[in-house]
Amino acid sequence: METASALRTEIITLNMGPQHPSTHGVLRVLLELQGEVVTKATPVLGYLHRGIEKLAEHKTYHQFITLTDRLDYTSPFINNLAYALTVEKLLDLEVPLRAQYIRVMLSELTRIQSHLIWLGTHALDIGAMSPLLYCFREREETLDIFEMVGGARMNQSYFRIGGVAADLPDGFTEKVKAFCDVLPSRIEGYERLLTENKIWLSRTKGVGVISAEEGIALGLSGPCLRACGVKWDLRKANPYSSYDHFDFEIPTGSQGDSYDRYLVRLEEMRQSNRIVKQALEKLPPGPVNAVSPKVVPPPKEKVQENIESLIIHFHLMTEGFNVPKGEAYCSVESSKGELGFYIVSDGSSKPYRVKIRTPSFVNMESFSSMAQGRMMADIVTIIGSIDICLGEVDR
Amino acid sequence: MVNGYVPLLLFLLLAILFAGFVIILSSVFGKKAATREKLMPYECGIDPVGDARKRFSVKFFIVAMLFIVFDVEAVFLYPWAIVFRQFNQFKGFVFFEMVVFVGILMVGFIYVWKKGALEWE
Amino acid sequence: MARMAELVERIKETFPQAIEETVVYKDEYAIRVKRSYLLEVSQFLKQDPACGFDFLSDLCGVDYLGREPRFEVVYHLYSMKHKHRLRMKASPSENDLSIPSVVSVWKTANWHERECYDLLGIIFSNHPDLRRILTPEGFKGYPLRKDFPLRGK
Amino acid sequence: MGVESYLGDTIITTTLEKLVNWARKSSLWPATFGLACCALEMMATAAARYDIARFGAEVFRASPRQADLMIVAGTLTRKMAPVARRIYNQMPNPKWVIALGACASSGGIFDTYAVVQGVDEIIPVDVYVPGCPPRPESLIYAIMQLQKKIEKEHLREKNYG
Repeated sequence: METASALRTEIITLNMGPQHPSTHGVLRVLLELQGEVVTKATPVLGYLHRGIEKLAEHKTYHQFITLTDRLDYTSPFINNLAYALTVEKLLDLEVPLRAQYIRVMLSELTRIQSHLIWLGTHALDIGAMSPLLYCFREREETLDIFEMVGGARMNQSYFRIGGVAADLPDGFTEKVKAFCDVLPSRIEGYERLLTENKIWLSRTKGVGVISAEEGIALGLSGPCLRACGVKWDLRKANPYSSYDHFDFEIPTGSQGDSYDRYLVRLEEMRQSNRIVKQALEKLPPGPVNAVSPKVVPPPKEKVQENIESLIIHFHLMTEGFNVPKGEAYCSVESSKGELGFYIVSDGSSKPYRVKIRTPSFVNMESFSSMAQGRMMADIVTIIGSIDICLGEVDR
Repeated sequence: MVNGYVPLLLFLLLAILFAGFVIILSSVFGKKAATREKLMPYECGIDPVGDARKRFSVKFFIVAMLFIVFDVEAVFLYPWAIVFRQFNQFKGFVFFEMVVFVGILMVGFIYVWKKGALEWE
Repeated sequence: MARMAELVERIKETFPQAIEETVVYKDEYAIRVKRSYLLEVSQFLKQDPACGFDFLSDLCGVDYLGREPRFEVVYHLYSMKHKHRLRMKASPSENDLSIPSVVSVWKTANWHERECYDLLGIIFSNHPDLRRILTPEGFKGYPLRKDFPLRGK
Repeated sequence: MGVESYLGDTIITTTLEKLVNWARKSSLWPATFGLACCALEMMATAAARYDIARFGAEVFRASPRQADLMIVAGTLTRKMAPVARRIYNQMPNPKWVIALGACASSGGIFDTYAVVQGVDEIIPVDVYVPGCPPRPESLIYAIMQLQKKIEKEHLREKNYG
C-alpha cells in the first residue's frame, strides 16, 4: 500500500468534545488526525471548573467537608480522609484507633467501588457491554454498605475532623463480611470475561505506553505509575491513618500500557478486599472521636439534654473552631493516585488557602504523550485506562 | 414460472407504497423548525472545526470497498440457504456450487490479507 | 526525620546566598528561595543523590493580600527513593509578577503553572505555552485573588 | 402536527393525540448529558438494579439527533453553558428536559463565579429533581412525572422553538 501514503492528504482536526459518551465526563480533546492515526491530541479542561478552592476560603473547616466529597465523586471517603488528615495535622489532633480503622476500612471499600466504576465504563468504551452490568451490581452492594454507615449512597461526608460522624451501625460487620467473602469470586468472573479475551487483548495491549522515567517526570501517580513498574504506594511509602497495621502487597506491572493498568487495578481490588477483612477482624472497641471539645461537637444525645453541649454544638456549627496559624500538606493514596491537600490557615475558623493536588489533573498531563501516533479508537482506551474523574480534574 | 414472481412484485410494490406514503405524509404535514443551529453539523457541542470536505486518506475507501464485497457475499448466502432444502436430488451439486462461490472470494480475501490492505499502516 | 534536618542544613551550605529562611512546622521542612536562584536550587534538588527530589507533587500560588511580597509560589517536592518531602517557596517579582518556570526541571509543572497563571495571574517566564486552562475563554480577572468576589465580577 | 389545526378538536384528533402521546411517553430516549456526580446516579439508574428500561428510557443516545429527553445530570458551569444550549437546539422536537440534582436545578452548593445558577437560565426545563445526588428512585419518579406531563400535551400548542 505504499502508493496510498504517497497521495497527499490533509490533517483533519476533530473535536472529541465535552459531550461525548467515552470521555468519562466533560473532557474535551482536540485531535489532529492523519487518516486514522492521531498526530496530536491536546486535552481542553475547565468544563466542570466550579471554583471549589475559592469556595473553600468562604467556608469554615467543618463546612468544607461536604465539598471534598464532590471532588472525586467516585471515591468520596478518600477525599474526606485526605482533608481530615490535613486539618488534624494542623490541629495536632490524635484520632482514636477505632476511628482510624473505620476510616481505613471505608477508604478501601471506596477504592473497590471506584475500580468497579472504572472497569465497567472502561470495558463499555471498548465495546464489552456485560462487565458494566456486573460491576454496577457489585457497586450497588458497596453503596448499600455506605448508605448504612453514612446515610447516603454517594457523597456521605462521613469522616469528620477528629474522627467519624457516628459509630458503626449494628449489622454493619456482617454485611461487610458477606461482601468481602463474595467479592473474590466476582473478580474472577471479570477475569474470565476479559483477561484472555482476544478483542480485549488486541485493544489494550501495547496501547498508551509510558515509561517509568517519563511518568515520574510528568507527575503520574497511582495505578498508572505502578503499571510502569514503579513500586510506589503512599499507603506503604508514607503510611497514614494506621495503614502500617495491615499487610498487603502493591501490585505493579511492567510494560506501562493499558493492559497492565487493567491487571494492576484488578489486583488492587483483591488487596483492598484483604485490608477490609483484616480491619474487620482487628476492629478495636473504644471511642470514635478525638477527645477535644473545642473541635469535635458533643454527641447528639448530650446536646438534647444539657444546655452547655447545646451551646458548644451551636458555636461549632456556626462559627466553627479556630485552627492555629500555619500550613500543612498531607497526601493519601486515592484510587487514582496521590491526592494531597495543602491548607494554609491564618488562625481564623476559615482556611486562608486550600490547594488540592488531584491525581486525575496530573495524570491527564501524560495523556497527549500516550496518545501520540495511536489510532483514533485507542484514544478512547487511553482515556479509560488513565481513569480520570472530571470532578477532580477541573475542581 | 413467471406468475411465481407476481406475489413478490406485489409485495415489493406494497412496501414502496407504504414507505413512500409515510415519508411524504410527514414531510408535508409535519411542522419544520429548521433553525441555523439545528442544521449545523453536530461536533460534541462545539463549533465545527474546519469543513468536512477535506482530502482524507484513500485507505478509508479501500476498507469500504472490501466491506461491501464481503457483505454482498454474505447476503447471497441467505436465499441460497432458504432454497437449499427443496433440492432433494441435486443437494450435492447445489452445495458444491456455493462452495465454489465462497472459495473464489476466499482467494480474494487471502490476497487482500497478505497484501496488508486490512492493516491501517 | 533527623536526616531531613541535616539535608536542609546541607542545602543551606551549598546555596548560602539563595536560601532566605528554613521553617520546620510539624515535621514538615520548608525552605524559602530567592527568585533569581530558583532554577539553580531546583536543578540541585533534583540531581543531588542525597536529596533525590525527582517528583514534583504540587505547585500552587498563594495570595497574601496586604503582606509585602503579595504572591508566593509553593512547590511540594517528593523523593521516590528516600520517600521524604520538602516544601520550597519563592515569591514572584513585585512589578510584573513574573517568576522563572521550572518546566525544564520537572515536566509536570507545565499544567500546574498554567493553572496558577489562570487562577492567580502569576506569570511564569519561558513557560512553553502559558494559557488559561480552567476558566472559560475570554474570562477577565483572576478568580483566586483575595480581591476577586466569590460570585464573580 | 399540522393536520389537527385544520380539523380542530374532533373525535379523530383527540384519539390521534392519545395515541401519539402514548407512543412518545413510553419511548423516551435520553441524551447522555452527564456532567458530574449525578451522572453516576444516572448510570446506576440505567444499570441492573433500578433499570429504567421498564419505562422505555434505557437507550442512552450519545448524539442529540436521536434523543428526545435531555437529563442534565450535574453542575452546569459557565464554560459548558453554550454547549448545553447547542445540544438542546440540535435535538429534534418534541424534546423534554429533566434537571437532575440540586446543581442543575439551582446551582446547588456551588454559588461561585463559574457556575450557572440553575439550568433553566439556559434551557427550558420540564422536571426538576432535588437531591445531591438524587437517588435513582427519584430519577425514576421524575421520569414518571414527565410521562404524566406528556400524556396531557395537546399536539397543537407545542411550541416548536
